Amino acid sequence: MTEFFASSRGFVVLLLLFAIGAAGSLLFNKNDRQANYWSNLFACAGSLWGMFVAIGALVAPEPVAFTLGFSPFSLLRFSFLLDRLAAFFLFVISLIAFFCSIYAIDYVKHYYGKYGIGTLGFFYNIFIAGMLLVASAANGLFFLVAWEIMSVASFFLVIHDRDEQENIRAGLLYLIMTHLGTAFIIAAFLLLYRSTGSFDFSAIQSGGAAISPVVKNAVFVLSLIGFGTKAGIIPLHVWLPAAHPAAPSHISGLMSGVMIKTGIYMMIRVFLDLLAPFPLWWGVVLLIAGAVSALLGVLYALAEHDIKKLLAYHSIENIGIILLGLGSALTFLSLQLPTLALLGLVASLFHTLNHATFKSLLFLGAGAVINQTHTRNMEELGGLIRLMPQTALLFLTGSMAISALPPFNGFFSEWLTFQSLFQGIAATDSRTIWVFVIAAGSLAFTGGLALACFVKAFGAVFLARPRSNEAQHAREPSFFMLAGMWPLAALSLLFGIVSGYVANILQDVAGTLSVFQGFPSPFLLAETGRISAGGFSFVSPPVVFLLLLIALFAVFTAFNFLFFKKQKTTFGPTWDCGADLTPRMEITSTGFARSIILIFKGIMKPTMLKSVECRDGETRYLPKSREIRLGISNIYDTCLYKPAQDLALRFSLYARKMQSGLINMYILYILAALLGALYFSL
Amino acid sequence: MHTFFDILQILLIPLASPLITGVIKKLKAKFQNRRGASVFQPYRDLWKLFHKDEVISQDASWIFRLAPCIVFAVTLAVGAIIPLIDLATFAAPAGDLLTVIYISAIGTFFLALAGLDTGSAFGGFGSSREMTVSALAEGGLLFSFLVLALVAGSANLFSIADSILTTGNFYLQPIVLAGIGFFIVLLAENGRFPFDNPATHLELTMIHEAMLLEYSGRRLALMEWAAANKLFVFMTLGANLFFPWGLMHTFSPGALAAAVVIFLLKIAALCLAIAFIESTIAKFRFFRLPDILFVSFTLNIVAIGLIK
Amino acid sequence: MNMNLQFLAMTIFLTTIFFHIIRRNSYTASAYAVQSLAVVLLLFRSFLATGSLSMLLTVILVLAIKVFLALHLFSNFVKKYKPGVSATAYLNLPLTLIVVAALSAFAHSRVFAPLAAIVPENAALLSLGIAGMLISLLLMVNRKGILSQIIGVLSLENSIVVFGLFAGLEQSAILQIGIMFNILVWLIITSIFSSMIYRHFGALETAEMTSLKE
Amino acid sequence: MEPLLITGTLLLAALLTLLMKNLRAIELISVSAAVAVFIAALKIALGASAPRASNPDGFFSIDALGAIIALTIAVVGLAAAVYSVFYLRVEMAKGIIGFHRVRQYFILFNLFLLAMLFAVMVNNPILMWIAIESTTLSTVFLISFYDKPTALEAAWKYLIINSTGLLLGFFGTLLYFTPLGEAAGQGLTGWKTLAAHAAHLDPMIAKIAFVFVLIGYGTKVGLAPMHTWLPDAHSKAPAPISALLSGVLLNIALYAVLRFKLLTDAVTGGAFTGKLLLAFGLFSIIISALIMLTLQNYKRLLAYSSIENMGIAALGFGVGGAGVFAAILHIIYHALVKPALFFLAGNIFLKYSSTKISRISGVISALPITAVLFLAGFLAVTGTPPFGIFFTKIYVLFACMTMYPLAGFIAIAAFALLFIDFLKQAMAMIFGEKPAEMPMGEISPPLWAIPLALLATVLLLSFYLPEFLLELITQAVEKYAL
Repeated sequence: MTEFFASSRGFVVLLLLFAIGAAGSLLFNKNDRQANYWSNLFACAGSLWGMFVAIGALVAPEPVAFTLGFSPFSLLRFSFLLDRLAAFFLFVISLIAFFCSIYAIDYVKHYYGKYGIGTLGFFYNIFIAGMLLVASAANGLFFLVAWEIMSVASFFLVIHDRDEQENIRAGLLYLIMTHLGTAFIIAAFLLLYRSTGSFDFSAIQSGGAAISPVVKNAVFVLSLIGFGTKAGIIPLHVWLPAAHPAAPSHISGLMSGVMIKTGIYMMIRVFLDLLAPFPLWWGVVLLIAGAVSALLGVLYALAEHDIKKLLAYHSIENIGIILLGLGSALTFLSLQLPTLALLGLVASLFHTLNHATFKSLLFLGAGAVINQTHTRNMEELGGLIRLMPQTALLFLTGSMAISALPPFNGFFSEWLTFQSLFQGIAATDSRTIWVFVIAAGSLAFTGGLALACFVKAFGAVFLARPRSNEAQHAREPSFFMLAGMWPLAALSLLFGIVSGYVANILQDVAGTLSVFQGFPSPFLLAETGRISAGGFSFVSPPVVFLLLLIALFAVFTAFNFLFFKKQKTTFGPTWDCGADLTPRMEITSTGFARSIILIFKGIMKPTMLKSVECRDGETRYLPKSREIRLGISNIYDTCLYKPAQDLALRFSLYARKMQSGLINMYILYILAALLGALYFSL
Repeated sequence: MHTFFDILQILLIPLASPLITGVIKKLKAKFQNRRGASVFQPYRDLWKLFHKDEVISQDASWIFRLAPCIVFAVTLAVGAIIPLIDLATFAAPAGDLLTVIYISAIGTFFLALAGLDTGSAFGGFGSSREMTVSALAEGGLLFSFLVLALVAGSANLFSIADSILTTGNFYLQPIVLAGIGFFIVLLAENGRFPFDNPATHLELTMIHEAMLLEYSGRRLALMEWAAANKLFVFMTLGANLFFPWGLMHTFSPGALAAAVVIFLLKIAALCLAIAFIESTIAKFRFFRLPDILFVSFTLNIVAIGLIK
Repeated sequence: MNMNLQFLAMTIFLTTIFFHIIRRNSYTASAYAVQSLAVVLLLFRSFLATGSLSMLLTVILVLAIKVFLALHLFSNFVKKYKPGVSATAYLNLPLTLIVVAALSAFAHSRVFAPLAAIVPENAALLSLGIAGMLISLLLMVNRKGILSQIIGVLSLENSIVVFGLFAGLEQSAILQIGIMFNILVWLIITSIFSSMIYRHFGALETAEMTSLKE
Repeated sequence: MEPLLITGTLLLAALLTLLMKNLRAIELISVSAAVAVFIAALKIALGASAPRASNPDGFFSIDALGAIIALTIAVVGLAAAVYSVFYLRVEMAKGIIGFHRVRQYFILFNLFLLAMLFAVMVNNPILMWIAIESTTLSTVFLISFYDKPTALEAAWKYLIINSTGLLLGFFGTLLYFTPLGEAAGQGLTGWKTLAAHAAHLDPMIAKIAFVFVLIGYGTKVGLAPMHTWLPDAHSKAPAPISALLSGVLLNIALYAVLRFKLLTDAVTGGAFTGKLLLAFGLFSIIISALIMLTLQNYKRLLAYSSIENMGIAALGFGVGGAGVFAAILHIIYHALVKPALFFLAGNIFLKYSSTKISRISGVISALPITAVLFLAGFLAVTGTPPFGIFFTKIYVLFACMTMYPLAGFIAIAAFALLFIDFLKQAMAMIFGEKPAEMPMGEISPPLWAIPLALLATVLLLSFYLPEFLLELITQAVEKYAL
């Protein structure tokens, strides 16, 4: 059975499902309801099928490779390779897409009559199919096609809510950045082609030895920038906090949960699979990029009061964490430590899976909130835990998972990442140890700051009293939205408890990469359900889970049912120091993060804008209102992108002067071109 | 017998923790030339609170009501997986340094959420400050353990203790540096001077107490008790990881007696140190706290440099 | 080397330079007529050499179009739009002459040496033809009036014809006639355009038409 | 046979139009002529792909590339004829033009088509030159069609610059006749004869000749820095004429350059001509990429995009090898996409009566189908998958990369910048709020159906090339790739 799914026919069915979903939804463009059900049901079916394909490829003894159709271009071959790495990413994409599609059935209803659901469904299906193609393509050109399809489809999804000028700007920025990234990727693949004479991954891999070190390094830098743009490495991240909030929430969930991971996937594919062996500094660069992205990502998240932007910045942070694992894997490989490299790679893969689950959960939860309250500004939310109890619980689960609190899955992948960094400190020499120390330090602070950030996010959105009229009238979202979120929350817990087994599977996934071939079978990452990092450390997820469960159960039972049952509990107002307590007295999300921002003001360059309006214009003793705006100056724009843009504009204006409007000038160009060409070419 | 003792050991934390706070208070009083309350006063306070009626804010949600249980349970869970007296308990396999740090973070998380839940301005500020301090303390905490783990070649706390016992002398300098780093974090995480004043309810200074401001009755008792537990857990970690002498390897009544005595002595020394610090220095301005925490982090990094 | 040939070639070349020097448009028109006449005579020479009737037809056509029609059109033009017709240039006369000299030197440089070697006995004339082309181009660059531009194009064409004649590259009569037909249409179109431009801009200067600047 | 048919049909159509007094009859004549031409061109293309290639010594002789270009002319000509009918109807309804202008338009339109097809089909270089010059002469009044000062200015520049350029090209053409000696003056010398004598060409003369041809015809191709007439002319002409100018006329001039390139390569080897084409191609790409960033007029945007695409084709032919294959395909795709875009721009112009980007916003509300198609066209022309231009660009790039890596990198950067330019401008037009008083909805179905058909054709051709077309391309590649 599994052979059928993981075969060319199975894959064609997969693509057909999405194609039918896309085409049908376009056909039903006139009828929002039909378009919605058609597109999302086919997306669900496709994703489900995709999971089977992925599982089929995972259990297949050999990588499944096949080629479809033909093309007029000799270099473009629609060849697919479903090795375990690809299968793993297929699985992650399908898994998240499945739940996002369920969620979408009810979520997109609020667009009825406002924007075409048909186009949304069309691009949605294309987008998912594009991601699946990216993960399974085995030819550089074909990959680029899939990559662009994915990017362009997601661009149209980002600008779906097109009446907001801000969304259009976000979409513009997104497509510009992603296209610049693609340009770098194209350059990288062209260089590879130049050296190996083929766009086929297998040919590049086998011709890898012929690539000169200079070209290899160039390819590394180019593809790091290219894929890093998609993944959202700082400072290439600028599109991410703009685009994710602009998109409909199930799209944000997919983009943040899985699309940015395709960048990670391609880094693994290109660096580890195609280009190995490589020099030490590659890994070091990745580690530093990861450390910077993780720490800065979470700091920017703290400064944010737009709930979706906050989540978007956390994606940058988590990409940083994934890169820490990947970077240590590369470093270890260069240092001839394959066992440790495997550990690092498994850590990054595991965090990829985990981040996909809880980040999509969080985005879907945020979508439910925004859907009810029509605002993304956390300063206007609050108190939703009573109005939307299920959503609150789900969001809390996601928050705990992303803050790496045990027993949720985020903890165990961060644990593995930490272990690989610890191993780097313990097992490598003085050339690299400090990189690992910096990385581990960054990860440690990241963990603490993420915790603070989600206390802020959850507190500002769900706790205390509602701060706006909209927030007072929120209701629990409808059935399908909850049905999309609950399983994700359950998976966050489940992947945590069974992380030993998951890590074992991932070890198989990572171990089949060619770089790990030829080494004696490394240690088991997991036995009897626990994960271990060599002799250095291990943790037993079920034990942790049980420990926490038993402790909580014991305390809860003792507290509520065994002792002190006589005491009365009365409900009263919160202590208000004698004044009427209003929601305005609650701490705001800006206020919550203010101290951390000020502590890190050297990095974050905050801008504070105070304005005081006085009752009495002259004496200024009685302020009527005070307003403080805390902003973070965007140093990437001011120091990197703005100068680049200005430079381009300046050159453009120079070039435009050429078109002076004067015909004499134009004929002079002809004369000059003629004489110049004659002079220089003869 | 052994298993029974192990379970007893887990109960040691909640049972003894009020005593520790009592001892510290007593010592502080002595330093301040006061007589001070009895060392058992915290037990009486808890008893009293547990029998009081309770007022809960109308704005509070289940987070507020459940948080005391969670916070308390977390301290119990952490207490169960750290080396107390015996190095060979059944919980030893779970005692990974990251697990300990992140499980105790659950407590911080819910404590801070509970502070936000009632909508009081004090609670919010308390949570904000608490999260700031604990976020910055995490690096120091993790790295001080890491120093030991590198020395020991294992991240398991029991193995660390065991290994430091035998090889610690070779790495005295890094261990001492890491110990100082850890001690700073201990003060920060438990809201002691110079980070927080556990004895006042002053708007400008309080961190931990601000979060508990809306609690009363038995939930307040549980929270206070959990705080005491946490302090005890941290002191135990400091005492048993950085100075692991006296821990029991194999069970025998004699060894047990010796281990308990040495353990109590170490705890007493730590109490003395805390009381001394709290009596001699003033609480720092909030924005100077990061400096101290970064000192802790830096000390640990220096210690790593010394190991390699 | 034939004296007649030399004389005619020099006439053509000198008229090309003359375009740069004169400031009165009526002279420009006449100078073009003189230049074209020299071309006609050159063609007539080759008719005498070959004796083909179609060649004679070409000669007549060229005479009719380039000399009579063009002269007629241009003098009308000058008369009609007198105030609008400009003969000013961007470079002053000495500078213009220096550039003309430089272009002539370039036409005689080693770059064009292979072209001069096509018919070695006519080498000097061929170089002269090339110089004529370049100088005609310069006329279009330098002069502000659109009449000068039209003359520049036509003079460029004349130079090419001359070069072709000297290089032995004259095409069969049918092609010549085709080319002449093109030039006829071109002349008519430009004169229509000139009047349209005058109607819209009130002047016949290139500097007036600079609104398309992107 | 078919070339004669084409010539006859178009001449007849122009004459009949001159005589007609009825608007519908004029429209019918032009459209049916375009259909007939299309069928004939298709037959040529089908025939040329078969082993019996057309007679290389006849008056008309069409090689594989010529057949491809003739077919694109016929396709775009047909599309433009149909579009013109509906476009001019709207303009007449608005009272911008009257019957006489429409008649004049269709006469010139047919003559323009005739000149273009004649240039591709005729066997003699001088006649080809005459035909290409005739394309200038027949379109100059179409560019000044609206009789406004700016249109006049554009037409004048078009006329003078192209005439100058083509005269230089003519001079270059003449030089290729040097090895024929006396024979040059007899009869109509075919390309085959020239090629046969090319071996006796002095290499230095060949080089000079090619420079003249490249500069001369390059002016008509729109290679920078001789491109200056192009944005003016394209932005002022009526949309269907811009479509023809941009989509096919430029290709014809490029085709001329290529034919001379073959002759030159026979004595100098491919490197000389290749480098020149590469340099001018690359310069065109860079210039258009830079200028498009700050443009304020969407028709000029499309015009500069044509300069860029011609640059890509020149780059492809310049680097040779796989680049030639890509360049030929690129010409085909561009010949279909760019007219579609100009038609869509025409729709926008009809609705908004302005070509300033700053005056256009909310096209997606005002003209939903046009807006979507414009976005698709933008993606197609900037080389975004799944449209074929992506592959042709990649092919050109990789051919470039294997020979001149630096040029390849520059081209990649320029392409990225171009995409950004185009995206920025397209987004500004398509989104935002539409003017309040503007009615919603498309003007008439054919106005969007034609570009839709063209874009659909491109998409189809991106993944499936019909047998005959593939065969033609293969033959052309064999001939033009060194």
